[in-house]
Amino acid sequence: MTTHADTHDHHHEPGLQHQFEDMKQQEESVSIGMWMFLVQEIMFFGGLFTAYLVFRSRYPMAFAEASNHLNAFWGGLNTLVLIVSSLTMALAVYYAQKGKRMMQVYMILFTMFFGSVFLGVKVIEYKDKYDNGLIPVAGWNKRATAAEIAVNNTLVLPWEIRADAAAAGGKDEKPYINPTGEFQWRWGHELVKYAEEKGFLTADEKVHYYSNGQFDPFKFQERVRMFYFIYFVMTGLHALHMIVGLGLMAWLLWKAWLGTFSAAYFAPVEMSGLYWHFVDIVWIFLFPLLYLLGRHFLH
Amino acid sequence: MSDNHSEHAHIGLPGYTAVFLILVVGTWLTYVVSFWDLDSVFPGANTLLALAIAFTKMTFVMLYFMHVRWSPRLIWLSAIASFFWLAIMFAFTMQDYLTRDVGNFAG
Amino acid sequence: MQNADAINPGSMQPPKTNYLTNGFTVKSWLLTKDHKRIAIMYLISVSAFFLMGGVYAAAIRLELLTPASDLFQTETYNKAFTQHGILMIFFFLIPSIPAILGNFLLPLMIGAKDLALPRVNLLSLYIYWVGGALTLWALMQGGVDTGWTFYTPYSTTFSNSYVMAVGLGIFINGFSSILTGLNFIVTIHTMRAPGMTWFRLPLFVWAHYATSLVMILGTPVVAITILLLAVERFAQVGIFDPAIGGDPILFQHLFWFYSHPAVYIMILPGMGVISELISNFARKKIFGYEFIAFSSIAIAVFGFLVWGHHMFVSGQSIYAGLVFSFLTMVVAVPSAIKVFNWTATLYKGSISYDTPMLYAIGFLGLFLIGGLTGLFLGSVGLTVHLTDTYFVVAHFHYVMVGGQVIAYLGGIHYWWPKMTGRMYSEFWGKISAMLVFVGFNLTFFPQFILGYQGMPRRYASYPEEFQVLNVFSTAGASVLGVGLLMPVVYLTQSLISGPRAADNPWMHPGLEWRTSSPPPTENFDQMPVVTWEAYEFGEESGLDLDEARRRDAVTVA
Amino acid sequence: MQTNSWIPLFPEAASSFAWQVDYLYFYLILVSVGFMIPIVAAIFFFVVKYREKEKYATPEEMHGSIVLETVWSIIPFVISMTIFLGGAVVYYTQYRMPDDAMNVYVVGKQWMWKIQHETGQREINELHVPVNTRVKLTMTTEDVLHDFSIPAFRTKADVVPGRFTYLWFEATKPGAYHLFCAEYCGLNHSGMIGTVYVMEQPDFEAWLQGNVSGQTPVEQGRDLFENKLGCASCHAAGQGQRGAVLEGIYGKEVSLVGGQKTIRNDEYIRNSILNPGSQVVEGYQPIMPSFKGQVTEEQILALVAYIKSLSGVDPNAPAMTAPAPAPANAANSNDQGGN
Ligand code: HEA
Ligand code: HEA
Ligand code: HEC
Ligand code: CUA
Ligand SMILES: [Cu+2]
Repeated sequence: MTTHADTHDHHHEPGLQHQFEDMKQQEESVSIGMWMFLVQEIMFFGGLFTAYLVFRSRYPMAFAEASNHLNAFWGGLNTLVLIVSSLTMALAVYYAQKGKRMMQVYMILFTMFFGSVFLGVKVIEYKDKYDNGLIPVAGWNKRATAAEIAVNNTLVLPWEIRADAAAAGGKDEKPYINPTGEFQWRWGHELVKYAEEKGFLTADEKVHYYSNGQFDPFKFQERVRMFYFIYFVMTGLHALHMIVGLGLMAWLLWKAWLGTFSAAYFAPVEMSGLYWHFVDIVWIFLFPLLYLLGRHFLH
Repeated sequence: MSDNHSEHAHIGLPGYTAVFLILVVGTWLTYVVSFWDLDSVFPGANTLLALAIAFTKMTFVMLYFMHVRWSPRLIWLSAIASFFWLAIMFAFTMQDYLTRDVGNFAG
Repeated sequence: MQNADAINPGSMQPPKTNYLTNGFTVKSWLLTKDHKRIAIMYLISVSAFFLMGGVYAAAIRLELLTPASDLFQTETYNKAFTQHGILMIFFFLIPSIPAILGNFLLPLMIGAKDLALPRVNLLSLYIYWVGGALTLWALMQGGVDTGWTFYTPYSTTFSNSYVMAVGLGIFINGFSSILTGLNFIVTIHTMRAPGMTWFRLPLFVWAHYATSLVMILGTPVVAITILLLAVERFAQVGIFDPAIGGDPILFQHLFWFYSHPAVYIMILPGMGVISELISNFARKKIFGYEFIAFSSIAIAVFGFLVWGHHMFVSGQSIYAGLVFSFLTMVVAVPSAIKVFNWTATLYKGSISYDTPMLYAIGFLGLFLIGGLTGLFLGSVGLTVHLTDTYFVVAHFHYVMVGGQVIAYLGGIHYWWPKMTGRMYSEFWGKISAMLVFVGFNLTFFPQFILGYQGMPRRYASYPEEFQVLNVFSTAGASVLGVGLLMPVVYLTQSLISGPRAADNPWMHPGLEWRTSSPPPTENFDQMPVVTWEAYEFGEESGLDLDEARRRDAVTVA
Repeated sequence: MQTNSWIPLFPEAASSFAWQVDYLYFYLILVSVGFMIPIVAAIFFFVVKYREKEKYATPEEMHGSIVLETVWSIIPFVISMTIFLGGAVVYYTQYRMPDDAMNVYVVGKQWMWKIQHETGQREINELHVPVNTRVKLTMTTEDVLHDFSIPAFRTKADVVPGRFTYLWFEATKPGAYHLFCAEYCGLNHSGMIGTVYVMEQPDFEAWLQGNVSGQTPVEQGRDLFENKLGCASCHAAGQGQRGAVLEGIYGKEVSLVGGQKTIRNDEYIRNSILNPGSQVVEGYQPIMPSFKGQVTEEQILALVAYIKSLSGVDPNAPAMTAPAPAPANAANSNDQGGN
């Protein structure tokens, strides 16, 4: 890497910046730079994972309870969607290296399409949380109208429990009643009972779920709310990264369409690819941690 | 990045598809096992398995999709180092929480 | 005087444009990708923040002149030390040497035309400005009173000040530091000139490599922590607030995970500067080059394992306290190695006492005291008594001001001829260096005693028996302030009427001295090829020492 | 207040393990000086002896020495291990709670220390303990982090909301010692101070019995106001004052938040102490804590007497109770009323 010639008469290759001697040096620099950026990103998400680790190990039952009310179907679907987009991204790089312009453009388009599907699904999920009063910010949930309150004043449970209830011959879906828009968690502390029966509720957990020796739904709710806080911060930041990624893709698409990339110059595609795959990896961890752990308790 | 532009040592279409399939299977697996009660084997077994699968998936993405396998040592190093640093953060934070009750210090 | 450069080889050619004369419009500065211009813009902005931090320091010292909280309201005092800490750490000390000297010199030292990612470099400056502007705005709106450590739940729930805005400013500013670190690492890996092997790199470069590692691995964590803090403040969900199930100690873990390593961001670059200064003014190859180089890396790595020493009395587990104390001792050893090697370098040297060298010697003594008192604090049983007292305040000012700020001043003087093409006034330089040294010790040494007596930090009022030492401290701070303001005057003056500097006034073999002063935009007319080891002061590295002696003779005459 | 130790500028050492901390400190000073002197001497020696004799000389090169490097890595390492071990031992004595200690409960709160003894006595910003007895503090806080710090005992610990932290000591010398809040806790952090009184056993017994001092009510009230209850931390005149001004208010009319007006009489003052939220003076924040349960009736009386004296009212004058439609200068109103 230190042997490049000390000549100044190199012809200007496309995309070679003035501070570099040749393309190889430039590509190497950009690649190391991108990796350093990813290292930085890993530590960035790492702080969140630490918070998750600490609280999951402290309030396992509350977190399991909360996690059971995420929809593993949508989460799983999104995992698959992201994996497909990762494949198409890898192929976009592959075709860029081969210099196949149209295949490249298609692959980038596919990647963008799946990326958007991912975000679409996220919107559906967030909407469901909104409807069910699971957003941990005061007043940010759906409010029931006066008419709705008049018609029906029972709570409707989130997706699976609702489905269970329907299957068990219960009533149809009811409109959700949450006149204040506050975070709602009035149901479901079966897990705590279960854990207590089985004898693996830790003393620490008891302190945090119980008041005066009795299960305290409001205390419990605060721990559940914490899960949702972490959920929203983590998935929100992840979604933000997806949006940035989509912007990057749009730019790549334009460049690829113009036929900028060739076997000799494809670093931007490759670098954007690294970023995209990184975002995928984050989700690979988020999916089990947020959606799946603790599922076996209730199923 | 490869040492030479003209020969990109990659796994080609079939290779990419294979990795993709591994990832899909991994996703399916992680979903399925999450319903098994492994915690009764030993506490934390569910978490461990889920993380093991996620780790495997990640390794495939990094090695093949992100071409780490054909990358210079520095890239390997930075990939490994970042996980090492994460491990430091997790381990040293948890060492505090897990040892709060050790000894007769609390009273 | 003007003859000096006439004799110096390299200046015989007709005057050519240098990086300063390459365009005079505002645009040519704001849109530049030249690392040297970016460094100059950093110099100006960072100095402004230093001055502001200094004004807050003056306010603190004035209030502490008397035991009662009489000069300001307690609230104002609390804001003063908080803002003093925030400005000094995040907006002055962290960017000081890396973003100014590092930016300017790194490419020059390794024989590159620029940093590897010049646009990223400019971006980091802009991010710094945006973060700084936001912080200043928040300070003007009413400021923040949480202490620079932002401990929860005070910061999340109880403080009524502009925590979120300042937090956001620091969050944004963090990315400036990350990008600088990223850029340095890439540059050091890929941009070295032919022949510039790793072990021919100046130690300044090694130190910056280590610093960059810390910046990349640590800064994102504090960014996310502050983000969580802001979101918690906003949404009132307990991640850190125990009233709703959170954990204030988790905040401390996450905060110190960055902020302890960050203290090495605040000393490693200074150590790099000192290695350059000592070897130059002793005209000797640095003793134990490899050990100094690797100890930088060791500090960067081990620095990540000791953060819990800020939490000995916080309620973390006793066991963790012991582990962190042990590792704190381990991380002190690489610093010890450096100190010994610097001292050994002086042995049988040819030592001259120009201003930068005065600073370097001052650094050795002050860092020694600062570092050794770090050991006091690292020893668990003792810290229980010392923590959160003025002993800690004295310790960190000794390492940060006595260490990094002094190294920074030494570096600025040493490279001033290269950066500006002008010589500063040796006379005033020496006077101010001595004033700084004396004033500094008078300010902060009494604080060690105060600390052991038990005076708590962050106190607007204090029991009367502590007054005498506080008066000393305030008196010292005035001397220190004068000493620090003098360079502003004579350095500015040198720009206007200072003698022109030779290309290589110190006759140092480093690459940065082998181009004109100030350097041209692309740094070197020809790509340099390195054939000598670092710090070879003899003729074999191509220095024409006789020529230089003749040059000086003319200058003196 | 603080009696000084025989070493100048050195704090009193008054707990059973204070000497351990001091010895560790002296050891570290010794180590530091032991490193400082040779290094600084070497620097000076070299700088003088090898000063520049010829400009741009090229002294002989030295590359370094593995032996030397090893030696000066190992020596500091070994010494630093002694420092670590010493610290660990002291830490162990400081933070390992004894089994047979007298229990005291501490609640930190912005910006006062509320302390309760096992026998029921409560105090604020004061802690009375017997000498040569192990005392264990069980501490928590109502709001933010605080830190219970007694420099003379060489110990401190953060007080963390939502959980208990512990501290123990055995005082060895009777006297009065500073109690500081050492963790920044907001506005009046520096006012969150108090005194630890170490008493001989009989004195302590007497104190427990509620031994009444020979003070007059006004003196007693002033003492309560300025020291024991920490009223002065908010009400002391001058800048930084957050509580209402109390000088010269007695008998005058006051406008309350919400629009009512009332006259400040004894009842009003009593209510301000026990139930401050119920009548917040216009222009102030309702931050005054309730002292219900912490002040005895006698203490309230003393406080009222003291506050009256601030308005130049003879505390022995008959108290004023009925809200009189009095003019503003009715300070010495003769309205009668029983207590
Ligand atoms: C530039 C910044 C800087 C540097 C370099 C250091 C260096 C060190 N610091 Fe310091 N420190 C701070 C900045 C810094 N610190 C700040 C800002 C705080 C307070 C934050 C806050 O709360 O606001 C702090 C607080 C702080 C604490 C917590 C105090 C408390 O709040 O209770 C501790 C505890 O262990 C500590 C220890 C150390 C140690 C062991 C080193 C070591 O790295 C020092 C190593 C150097 C030497 C040891 C000297 C040279 C060696 C020899 C001459 C040989 C002899 C050596 C041996 C025998 C081993 N520091
Ligand atoms: C880089 C870090 C840095 C620097 C340089 C300083 C410099 C100084 N500091 Fe401070 N200090 C901190 C970091 C720093 N400090 C931190 C982190 C805290 C803890 C905050 C907290 O508790 O939250 C603290 C706290 C702190 C306290 C304790 C407050 C308390 O706990 O109650 C005190 C008290 O004496 C103090 C004093 C001083 C003094 C007298 C200086 C003097 O050295 C200052 C001298 C400087 C000048 C007089 C300005 C000169 C300016 C120029 C030369 C630039 C001019 C440029 C142009 C005009 C373009 N500082
Ligand atoms: C935390 C701060 C704080 C402390 C401690 C405190 N006060 Fe107050 N006090 C206030 C504030 C603020 C007000 C004005 C608002 C109100 O009426 O509640 C006030 C009002 C009063 C008033 C009414 C003043 C008026 O103008 O009518 C009296 C009387 C009083 N305090 C007495 C006391 C006494 C006696 C103590 C100690 C036992 C005490 N306070 C401790 C903050 C405090
Ligand atoms: Cu309470 Cu500081
Ligand atoms: Cu530290």
